[in-house]
Amino acid sequence: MAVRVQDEPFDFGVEAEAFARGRTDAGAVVTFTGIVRDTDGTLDRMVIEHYPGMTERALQAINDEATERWALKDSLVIHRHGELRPGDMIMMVATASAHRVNAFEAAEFLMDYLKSRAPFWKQEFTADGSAWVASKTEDEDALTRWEKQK
Amino acid sequence: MAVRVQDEPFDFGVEAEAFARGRTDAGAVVTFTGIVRDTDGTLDRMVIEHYPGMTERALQAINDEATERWALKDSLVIHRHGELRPGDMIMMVATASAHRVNAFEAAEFLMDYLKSRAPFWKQEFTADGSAWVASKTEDEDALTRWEKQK
Amino acid sequence: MIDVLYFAWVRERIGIPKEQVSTNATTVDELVEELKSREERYALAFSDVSALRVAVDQELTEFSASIENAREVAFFPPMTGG
Amino acid sequence: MIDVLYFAWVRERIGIPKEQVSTNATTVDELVEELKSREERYALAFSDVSALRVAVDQELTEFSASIENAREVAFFPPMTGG
Repeated sequence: MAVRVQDEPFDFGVEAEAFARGRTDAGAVVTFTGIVRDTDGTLDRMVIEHYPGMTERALQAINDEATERWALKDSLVIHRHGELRPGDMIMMVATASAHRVNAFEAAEFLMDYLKSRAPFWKQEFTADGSAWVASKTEDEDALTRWEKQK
Repeated sequence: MAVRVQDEPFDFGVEAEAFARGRTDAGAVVTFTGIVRDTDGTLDRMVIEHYPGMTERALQAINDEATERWALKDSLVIHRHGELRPGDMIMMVATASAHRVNAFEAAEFLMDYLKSRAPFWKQEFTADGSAWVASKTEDEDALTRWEKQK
Repeated sequence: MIDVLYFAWVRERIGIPKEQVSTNATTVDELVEELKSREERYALAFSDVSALRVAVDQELTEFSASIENAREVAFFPPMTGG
Repeated sequence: MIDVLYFAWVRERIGIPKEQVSTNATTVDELVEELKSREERYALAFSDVSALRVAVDQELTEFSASIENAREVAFFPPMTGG
């Protein structure tokens, strides 16, 4: 049930393998990875600002709730801050459960809450200057799915 | 858009990393891994039988449909057959999309169809003998979700 | 002549994974009736076809499906992959 | 005295990431009114609080929330992590 907030890159393959390896208690492992996109080839870099202290607390609270609601055997959240380049991995979540539906739902829940409730802000730098990434209404709306279910 | 059916183990970490690495076209990568469970510590081994020829065709057809319905940038299905031990990885799917909702849904679709439409049969061996794993009504029911949506 | 394949516990009950069958059956249902009339082990394996699945030329289909021009028919229990 | 933190474009508009504020405000709303009356850059940053989020002692909350006994109030735009 680990949460890590870090400036350094993480190795998705190593983390995913270590998370899944040798489990005999959980038949289903789901991972999600967010990658810096550069759809039109103009992005130089992305800088992610965060709120030290609150970030860890918020992620831990989201992770605790997921663990409780879906009876997870294990979970992992890693989120980077600082400077990233196109193709770099921004973050990952992983969930382990006895059944695939729980592993999928918990991972989606973690992502939806992390998007709108963890204090990270993305700024994109191109040759033309910089811009803060705008939040999406659909991301806020995604949370209602989990409220209704509860 | 690869499909692999194999007797040999696969390295989940290496596959997941290679699938996600350096993508600048897809911000979201989801993986699912199925692991041999041994809930009460009695399982010696699992043997997975399959239908050579049809297996590859069925997986390819499911994969093609997922790619089309969710506009995936990439996808991967690996499924083992033969003898496996508790903790061994049975199979994995991976999906890459511009948006997380598509990546999640496509991975769930792949899993749901693979469970009930790809010709694999699991047999469990314990000290007491062997038994074919029974199919679950809920797995068949899971498919209706995707029919309605279409 | 048509190849008939059996998997999982259907294979175990019938005792062989594959055989060549000479038949005039035009549908899967008719083929099943022919096989059941052969021997007890077939009758047992096909006693409840609602518990079985069938593929004709490696495509899942219904028991009412035609097998005219088919090369291969396979019988098996519901799949349990993943 | 209370620590007031600013993140992302709120930080850019106000020009500093953090400051100590001496205030009699009992709610976030009252604190915002005090800050807006100080200088143009605050008035600009807080011109539309519906576009902002607030955390009191590192917990997300409403602008009507109490800040009595609070050590730290943070203002920022909607989050865009993940």
